[in-house]
Amino acid sequence: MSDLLAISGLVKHFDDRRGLLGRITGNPGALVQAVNGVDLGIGEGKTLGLIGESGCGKSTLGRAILRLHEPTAGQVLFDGTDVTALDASDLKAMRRRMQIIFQDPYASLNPRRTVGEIVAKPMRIHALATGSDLEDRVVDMLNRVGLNSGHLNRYPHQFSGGQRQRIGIARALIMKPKFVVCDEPVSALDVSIQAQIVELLDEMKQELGLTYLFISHDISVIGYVSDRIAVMYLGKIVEEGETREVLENPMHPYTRALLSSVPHLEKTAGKRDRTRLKGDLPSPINPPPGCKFNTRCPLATELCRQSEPELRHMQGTQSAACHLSLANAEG
Amino acid sequence: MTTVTHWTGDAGTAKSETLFQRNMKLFASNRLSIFFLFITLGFVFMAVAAPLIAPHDPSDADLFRRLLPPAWMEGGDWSFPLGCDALGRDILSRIIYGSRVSIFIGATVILVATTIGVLAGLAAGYLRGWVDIVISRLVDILLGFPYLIFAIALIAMTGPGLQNIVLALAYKEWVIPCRVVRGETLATSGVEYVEAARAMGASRSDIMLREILPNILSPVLVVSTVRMAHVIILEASLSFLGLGVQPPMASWGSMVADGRSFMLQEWWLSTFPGLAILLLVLSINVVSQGLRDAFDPRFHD
Amino acid sequence: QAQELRVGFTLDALTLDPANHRNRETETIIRNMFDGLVTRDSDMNVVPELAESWTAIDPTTYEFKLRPGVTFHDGSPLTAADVKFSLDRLTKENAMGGQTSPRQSLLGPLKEVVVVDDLTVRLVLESPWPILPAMLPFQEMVSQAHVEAIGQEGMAEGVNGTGPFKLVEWRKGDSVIMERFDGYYGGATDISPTGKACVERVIFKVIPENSSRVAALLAGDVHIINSLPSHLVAQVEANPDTKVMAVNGTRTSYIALNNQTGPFADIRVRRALAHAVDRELIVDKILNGKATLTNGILSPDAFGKNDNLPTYEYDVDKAKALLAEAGYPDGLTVTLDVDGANKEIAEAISAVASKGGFQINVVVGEGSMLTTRFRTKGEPIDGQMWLTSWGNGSLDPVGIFVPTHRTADRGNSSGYSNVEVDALLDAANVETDRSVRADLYGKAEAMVNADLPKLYLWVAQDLYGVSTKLTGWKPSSDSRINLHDACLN
Amino acid sequence: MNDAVLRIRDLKTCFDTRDGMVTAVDGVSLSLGRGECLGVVGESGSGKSVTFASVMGLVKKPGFIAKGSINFEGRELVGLDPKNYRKLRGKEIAMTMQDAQTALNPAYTVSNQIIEVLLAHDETLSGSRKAQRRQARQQALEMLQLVGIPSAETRLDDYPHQFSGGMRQRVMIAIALACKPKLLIADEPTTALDVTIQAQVLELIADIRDKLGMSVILITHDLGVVAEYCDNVVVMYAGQVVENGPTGAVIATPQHPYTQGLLRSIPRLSDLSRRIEPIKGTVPELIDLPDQCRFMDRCTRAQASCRDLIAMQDCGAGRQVRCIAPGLAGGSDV
Amino acid sequence: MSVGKFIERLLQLIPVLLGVSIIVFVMMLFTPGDPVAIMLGDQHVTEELENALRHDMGLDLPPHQRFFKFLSNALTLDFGLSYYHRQPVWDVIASRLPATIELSLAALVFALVVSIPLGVLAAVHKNSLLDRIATVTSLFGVSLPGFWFGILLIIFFAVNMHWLPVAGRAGFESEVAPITHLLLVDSLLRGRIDAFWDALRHLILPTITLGLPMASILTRVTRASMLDVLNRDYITFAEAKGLSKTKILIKHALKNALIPTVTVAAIETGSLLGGNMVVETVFGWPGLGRLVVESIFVRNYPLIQAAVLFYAVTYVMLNFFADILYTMLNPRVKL
Ligand SMILES: Nc1ncnc2c1ncn2[C@@H]1O[C@H](COP(=O)(O)OP(=O)(O)OP(=O)(O)O)[C@@H](O)[C@H]1O
Ligand SMILES: Nc1ncnc2c1ncn2[C@@H]1O[C@H](COP(=O)(O)OP(=O)(O)OP(=O)(O)O)[C@@H](O)[C@H]1O
Ligand SMILES: [Mg+2]
Ligand SMILES: [Mg+2]
Repeated sequence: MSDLLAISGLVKHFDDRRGLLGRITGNPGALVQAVNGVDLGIGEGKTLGLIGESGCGKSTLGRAILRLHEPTAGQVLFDGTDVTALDASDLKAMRRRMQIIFQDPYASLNPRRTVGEIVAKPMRIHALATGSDLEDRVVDMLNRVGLNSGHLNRYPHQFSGGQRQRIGIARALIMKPKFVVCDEPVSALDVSIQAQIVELLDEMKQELGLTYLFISHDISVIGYVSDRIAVMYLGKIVEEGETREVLENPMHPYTRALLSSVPHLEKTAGKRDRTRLKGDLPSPINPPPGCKFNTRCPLATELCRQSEPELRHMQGTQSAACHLSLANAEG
Repeated sequence: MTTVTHWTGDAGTAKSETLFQRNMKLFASNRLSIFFLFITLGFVFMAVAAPLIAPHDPSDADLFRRLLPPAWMEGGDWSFPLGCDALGRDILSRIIYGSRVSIFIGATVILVATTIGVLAGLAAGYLRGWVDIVISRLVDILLGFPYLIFAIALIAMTGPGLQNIVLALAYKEWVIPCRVVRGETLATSGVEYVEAARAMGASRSDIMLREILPNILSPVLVVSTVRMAHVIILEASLSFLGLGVQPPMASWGSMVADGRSFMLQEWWLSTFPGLAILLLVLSINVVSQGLRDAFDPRFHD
Repeated sequence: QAQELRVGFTLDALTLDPANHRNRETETIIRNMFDGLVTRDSDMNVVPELAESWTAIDPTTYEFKLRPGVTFHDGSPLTAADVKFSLDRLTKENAMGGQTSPRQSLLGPLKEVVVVDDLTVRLVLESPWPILPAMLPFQEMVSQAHVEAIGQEGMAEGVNGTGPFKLVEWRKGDSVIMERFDGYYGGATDISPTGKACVERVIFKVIPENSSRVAALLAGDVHIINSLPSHLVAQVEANPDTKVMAVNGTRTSYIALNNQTGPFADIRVRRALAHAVDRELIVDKILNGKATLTNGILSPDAFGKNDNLPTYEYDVDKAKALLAEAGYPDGLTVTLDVDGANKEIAEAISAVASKGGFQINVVVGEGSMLTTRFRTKGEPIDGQMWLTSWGNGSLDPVGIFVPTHRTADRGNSSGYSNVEVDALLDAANVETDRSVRADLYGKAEAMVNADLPKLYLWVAQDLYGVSTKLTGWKPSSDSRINLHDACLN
Repeated sequence: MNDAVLRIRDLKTCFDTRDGMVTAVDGVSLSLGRGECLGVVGESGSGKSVTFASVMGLVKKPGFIAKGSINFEGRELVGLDPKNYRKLRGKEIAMTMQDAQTALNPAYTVSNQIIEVLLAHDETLSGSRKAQRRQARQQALEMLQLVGIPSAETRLDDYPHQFSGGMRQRVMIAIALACKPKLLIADEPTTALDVTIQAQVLELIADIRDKLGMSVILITHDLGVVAEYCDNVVVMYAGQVVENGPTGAVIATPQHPYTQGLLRSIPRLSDLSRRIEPIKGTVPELIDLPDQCRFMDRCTRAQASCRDLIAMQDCGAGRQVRCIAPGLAGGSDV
Repeated sequence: MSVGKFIERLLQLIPVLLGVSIIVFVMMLFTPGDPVAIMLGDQHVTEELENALRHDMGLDLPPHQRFFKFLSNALTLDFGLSYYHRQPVWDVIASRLPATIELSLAALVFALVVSIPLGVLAAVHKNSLLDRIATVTSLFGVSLPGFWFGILLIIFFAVNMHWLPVAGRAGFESEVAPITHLLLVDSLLRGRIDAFWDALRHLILPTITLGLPMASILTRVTRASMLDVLNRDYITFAEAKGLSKTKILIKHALKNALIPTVTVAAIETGSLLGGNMVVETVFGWPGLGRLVVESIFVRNYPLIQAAVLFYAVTYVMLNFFADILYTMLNPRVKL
C-alpha cells in the first residue's frame, strides 16, 4: 500500500510510576497504557474515521502521530519519513505538513490574540510570508472558511463556537498541510452547527487535497465523513475497514454493540433487538488479560480471557481483532 | 457567558477589544476602586514630589519645637500642621518623605520578586522535569519559613538598611508569584491553544512568553498588588522593630516606633504615620480587590 | 487581704543564680531574695548586712564577722562555710559545675577565703585593693548544701537565699513572684527599720514597653516602675495617685571619640565639639532636666570626684574657630554611631551641633556590634564617635575610670592612652588611704578633662514612677530596688 | 388531556443580568400526561433547563418567573411557598441533573446522599432516628440495586469520585427515584456519556418508568434519543416552543423550518449517501429580542410577515407549531 | 487515607526540612563578624575561654562538618548555650514557648471562630448590609499595621477605659500550678475560674491584634469559596431533593467550602508566627517572639538560629497536618 501515513506498532504509555519510594509507601503511581500497539494506514486524499469510547486513547493516538506526545514505541511513516525519528529542526519542518484541529473551540484559541494573529502565527513561525503578503494569505484563508477580513482584529471571545472552530480550521490549514488530525472537531457543537463544520471540512479536503484522521465518538458523523473506519477499544484497534462494509457488517462484537446502541430516528419508541454491553470501559492502567473486550463481551469464551487476538483480515476490506469469526454469523 | 455575535452580522461594526481591555473597563466602572486608585496614585505622587510638597526638611530638628501638637490643638502652629516629633521635626514632612521608603521598598520588592517569580514559575510549569523539581523544592523550602521571621533573621544577619530590607524581602517574596505562575502555567500548558502552537512548530520560549504568559498576567497583576500591600506592612513592621531603614531617613514604621512611648500623651507622633500606613495599604488592597473582581471570571455574571 | 507590691520592670531576670550573670536587671530582682555580706545605705555608704562588722587586718586581709542566727529560706543556718563557698563559686575557675562565674573579675584580686570559725571568715587578697567592701554589696551568699543538692543547672531557677523575700514562682519573660520570708533576720542594723519585710508579696512584672509600663502604673496595676521616660514625668506627676521619684544615677553618658585616627585625633576638633554641643539644652528638652551635667567620667556622687573640673561652655564661635584652626574652616562631617536606645539623644546632638560647624550623621547600630568596633582594648578603632555610657554601681572610680581610660583597657572606646593617667590610676588602685586615693583620682580627672578623649555629657537621673500608696521606699543610686522597707497603705 | 400531571401555561422566566434582561424562557406551554414520556429537544441555550428549573422552583437570582402558570396535579406551583415546595421536591417531582460529575456532593458517600432524601420525605420510616436510618439504608441499597449498580452493598459507602460517569448517572437516578416520585425530570441524562453507556441509562429510565408508572420528562438535544424513548416531543428554540406533538409524527413530518433543518443536518447511518444540510447562522442572543419569529434570520423561507408576533398554531393530530407557513418543503426530504 | 500515603507525605517533609536547616545554617555562616566576640560583648574573658567557646560552638570546624554537627545537635534539641542567658538555648526557648503557643492558638481560634460564620453569612446574604460590613472590615483587617493597632487598643481599652489589662500574660493573683503551661487550660483544669477569667482578659487584646489579619483573610476566603460552592450543581441538586435550607447550608455547602479555608489557614499561620514578634513586643507578652526580637539586639545568634529553625519546622509541620485535615475533609484528594 502506498499510504500517505503508515503507523506501525505505535505505543504511548504515560508513566508516573514512583519506583522504590512508591513501593515503600504503597503509592506506586501508574502506568497508563493509553495507546497499546496500533497499526494503521491512511491513503492519500482519504479520511480515516477513528471511533471509540471516551478514554480509549483516540486523542492520544492522534497526538502521538504528530509527536505532540512523544510515542513510547513504534513508527509513524509520513510520506516515507519516520516522524518518530526526526530531530527538532526536521520536526519543525514536518509540522508544516501535518496539522491538528481540536475539539474545544473555546480552549483552542489563545484569548489574548486577535484572529489575524492566530491565523498568521504558523506562517510567522515558519517564516513563510511577511507583511502584506502574509495578510493577504490570512484574509484568503479566512474567506475560505467563511469568515472575512473584518474579523481580523477581533478576539476569540467575540465569536460563537462554530465560528471559532472555523478559525481553528483556518489556522491548521493556512500552511497547506497534507495531513490533518481532526480530534472531535464537532463534538462540542450543537447539531445545527456541527453540520456546518462537517461540510466545511469536507470542502477544504476537496479544495486542498487533504488527508484526514477524523476522530469522533459519534458514529453517524464518522460514517458520514470517512472512507474507512477504525474502531478503537482500550488502546487498540479492534476493527478496521471500508466505512460501508464495517457499518453494514461489523465483524467485532464491540463494533456491533456500538452500532446497536445508536438511537435511530426512524424507529419510534418500540424496542429493538440489541446487543447491550454491561459495565464500563476498563481502566487503561490495568487492562484485563486476554482480549481487552472480554469483560464486556457477550460472546466471550475462555480463549478470549487468555490470549489476545491480533488484528487480522476478515473479509473484503475488513480486519478485526477477534478470536471468533463472526464474518457470516449475521447478515 | 460568552458573547455571541451574529454569524451573518457585519464584522466591521463590533469593536475589537481584548479580554484585558474588557476587564479593565469593568474595573474602571467600579467607583470605589477608582477612588482608592487615585489615593494610591496620590501617595505615589507624594513620594515622587516629596521635596516639592513637603513644607519642611524632614530632618530639620529644633528642640524648641519638641512635641509641638497638631495645628488645631492648643499650642499648635499651622506651619506644622500635624505637629512635631520629639526632636522638633515636622511630622507632615516626615510622613511625606516616609512615603518614599514605603513605596520604594514595596515597588522594588514586588518588581524584583514578580520578575523572578514569573520567569521561574513559567520555566517550572512549562519545562517540568528537573527544572521544575529544583524550583519547586526551593519554593517549598522557602515557604517553610514564616515570612516575617525569615526577613527578621536575614536582617539580623546583614544588618538594617534600605538595600538589605529589599533583599531580605525579595528573597522570599518571589516564591509567591512563582507558585501562582507555575500553577497557572501547568493548567494552561495542557490547554489546546498551547498544543496548537506546538503543533505549528513554535519554540518553547515562544510558547512560554507569547502564548502562556499573556494569559496568566491577570492573576499575576492581582497577586502582585495584594503582595505589595503586604510588603509595605512588612517593611513598616521591620522598621517598627528597629530593623528598618536608617535615620535620618524617615520610615512610617520607625516613626510609629519612635512615637510609641509618647503615645499616652503626644498621640500624634505615632497616630499619623500609622494612619498613613493604613491608608496606603488599604487603598492598594481595595484596588487589588477591584482588579480581582474584574479579572476573576468567577465574579463575572 | 495580702499586701502585694508590684514592680513594673523593664527586663526579666536572665537567671536566678546570683553567681551566673552580669546583668543589672537580674541583680535588681534577685537582690531582694539574697543578701550580701554588706549593703549600701541611702547615702551609698557601705554598711554591714549579713556581716555584723568587718575589719581590714592588713591591706590584703579583711575579716568579716557574721551575724548570728541568720537562716536561709529553707531554715538552715548561714555559716562561714557558706560564705566561703559562695565567694569561691564567684572567683574560682570552673567553680560552677565546670563554668567560671562571669562575675569573677568583679572581685579583682581576691585570692582566698578562709573560714576562721563558724561565724568568721577572712578574705585574703593578692594585692591591696581598697575597694573590696564597695564591691561586696552585689555578691550574694548562697547555701552550700542547697547548691550541692540542686546542682548548677538547678540554680538558674532554684532560690534559697537569706534575703527578705523568698521565691514563689518565676514565670519566665513575665514575672518573678516572691513572698515575704518570715524567718528573716532583719537586715542591716544600720538601716532602719529592721525586721521582716513590710509587704507580704512582691512581684516583678516584666513590661519592656515604656508606654505600657507607664500605663500599668497609671492604671494602678503596679506600684513602682523603673526607667520612667523623662517625657512622661509630667503625666505621672499629673495623676493624683502617682508620683515621680528620681535619684542621681551612676551611669555616665559620653561620646567616645576616636583619638587614634581621623578628625578627632586632633584635640582641637575634640574641643570644638565640646563647645558645639549644647548639653544644657538637650538635658532641658529631651531629658526634662533630669540629668546632671558632668565634665568628667565620674558621676557627682562618686568617690574621688573632682568638683573643680573646667567646663567646655557651649560657644558656637569658639567651636567654629577651633575647627578652622584644625583645618576645617567649612565645618566637618562626621558619623556618630549609636544603638537604638540612644537614637533620640544622638539625633538631638546632631541637631544642636550643626550650628557649631559639625554635620553629624547618626548611624544606628546594635549595641554588641558597636562594642566590638569601639572597645578594642588598644586595637585600631573602627569608627569616629560613639554615643554610649558606662555604669558604675559601686560608685568607685575603679569600676568606671580605669576601664574607660586606662590604656587599652576593656572600656577604653577612644583608644586613649596617657601614661601619666595610667600611673595615677594604678597608684590609686592599691592606695588604702581614702583621701590620698581621692586625690589621685582628682588629678587624673583633671588631666583627662584637658585631653578630652571623650565628650562627657551627663549623668542621667534614674526616674521611677511610684504609687502614692507606697511608703518607706526610695530609689537608690545603684539602681537597686530594695523592697525590704517598702509598705503599701 | 384531563389527567395531565404537569401543565405549563405561558411560562416566562427572565434573568436580570448586567448586560440586560435575558428572557430564557418565553411563553412556554406544554402538558404531560400520567405515565407519559415527554422529550424536550433544542440547541444549547434554548431554555430547556431553565424551563424545568422553573418547575422545580429552583430558578436562582438574578432569575425569576415573570409570568405564567405551572400546574402540578392540580396544584399551582408558581408562587408556592418555599416550605410546601420543599415537601414537593424530591418526593413528588424529582430531577436528575445534566452533569452527574458535579451534581453529587463529593464530600459525602453515596449512601449518605440517598438516605438524606428518604429521611427528609419518607413517612413510612418509623422508630428512633437510628432505626429510621437503618431502614433508609436498606432502601438505599435496594435503590442502588434497582438502578443496576453491581455489588451494591460494597459500593454503598463509596464516594462519588469512585464511580464512573455512567454509574454516577445511575446513582443520581437512584437518588431521584428514592421516594418514588410521580414525575421525573431527567435533564440531559446521557449527554456526557458514551453511546454504549447512554443506551444502558436510557433503558434503565424506561424500565423504571414502566415499573413505577411515573411520568418522565427527558431533556436532550439528540433527536434520536427522543425518537426511541419518548411518546411526545417538544422542540424548543431560543426560549420558545416551536413545535410539539407525538414523536413519530413530528419526526416523520416536521412542520417548523427549524425542526426540518435540524433533521436535515444530522447524518444518518441508515443512509450514508444522503447529504446533510446545515442550518446557516447561529442562535440569537436572548437579550431584548423583538417579538418576531426567532428563527427568521436563519430561515430560508423567511418573509415580511415573520416580523409579526407568531403564536403557536394547532395543526391537527395533537400537534402544534409556531410558524406562519408550517410544513412547506417539509416532509418530502425526511 | 492509607498508612502508606501518610508515610509518603511524611517522607516528603524530609527534603523540605533539610533545605530549611541548610538555609538557616547558611544564614549564620554568612553573618559578618566573629560570633564569639559578638556574643561575649564587653564581658572580658580569657583567651582559653574564648577558644573553648569557639570549640563548643564548633566554629573551628570546616563548614560542612559544622553543618552536620549543627544538624545532629538540632535533632537532639541541642542548640548550644545561650551565652546571654547562660542557659542551654533550648531551655530558654522552651520556657517561652507556652506563652507563644497559647497566644497563637488563641489567635487561630479567634480567627476561625470569627471568620467562618461571618464568611458563610456574608456569602449567603450576598450584597446585604452584613456582607458589606464584612467586606469592609476584612479589608481594614488586612491593612492595619498590627503594631500600631495594638497600641491603639491598649490606649483605648486599657489606659482610657480600664477595661482590660495593659500588658503581660496573667495577673498577679492568678498563678496556678502548671500542667500544660497554657494558662487558660491550666486554670480550668485546676478549677480556678478567677484565674481563667484573668488569663482571658490578658489574652483578649493581643489575640485580636494578632488574629485580625488572619480572620480577615479567612473571612474573604470562606466567603468566596462559599459563594463558589453555593453555585455548584450539587447544591441545586440538594435543593431539588427537597432538603431544608439549613441542612443544605451546613451539610452540603459548608464542608466543601471549608476546604480552601483550611489550606489558607495553614498558610496564614505563618503570618501568625511572624506576627508574634510584633504583637508580643507591643503587649509585653512573655513569648518566643519577643525573645527573638530581644536576641537580635544582643546578637544572641545561637538562639536566633534555633528559634528560626524551630519556627520553620513548626510551620512545615502545621502545613503537613493541614494537608491531612484537607484529605479528611475532601475524599477526592488522595495524598
Ligand atoms: N498526559 C497524560 N497523562 C496520563 N494519562 C493520560 C494523559 N493523557 C491521557 N491519558 C490517559 O490516557 C487514556 C486515553 O486518553 P485519550 O485522551 O487519548 O482518550 P480519548 O479516547 O481521546 O477520550 P475522549 O473521547 O474522552 O477524548 C485515558 O485513560 C487518559 O486518562
Ligand atoms: N443564571 C443565569 N443568568 C443569566 N442567564 C442565564 C442563567 N441561567 C441561564 N441563563 C440563560 O438562559 C438561557 C437558557 O439556558 P438553559 O440552561 O435553559 O439552556 P439549555 O437549553 O438547558 O442548554 P444546554 O443544552 O446547554 O443545557 C441561556 O441563554 C442562558 O444564557
Ligand atoms: Mg479525546
Ligand atoms: Mg441545560
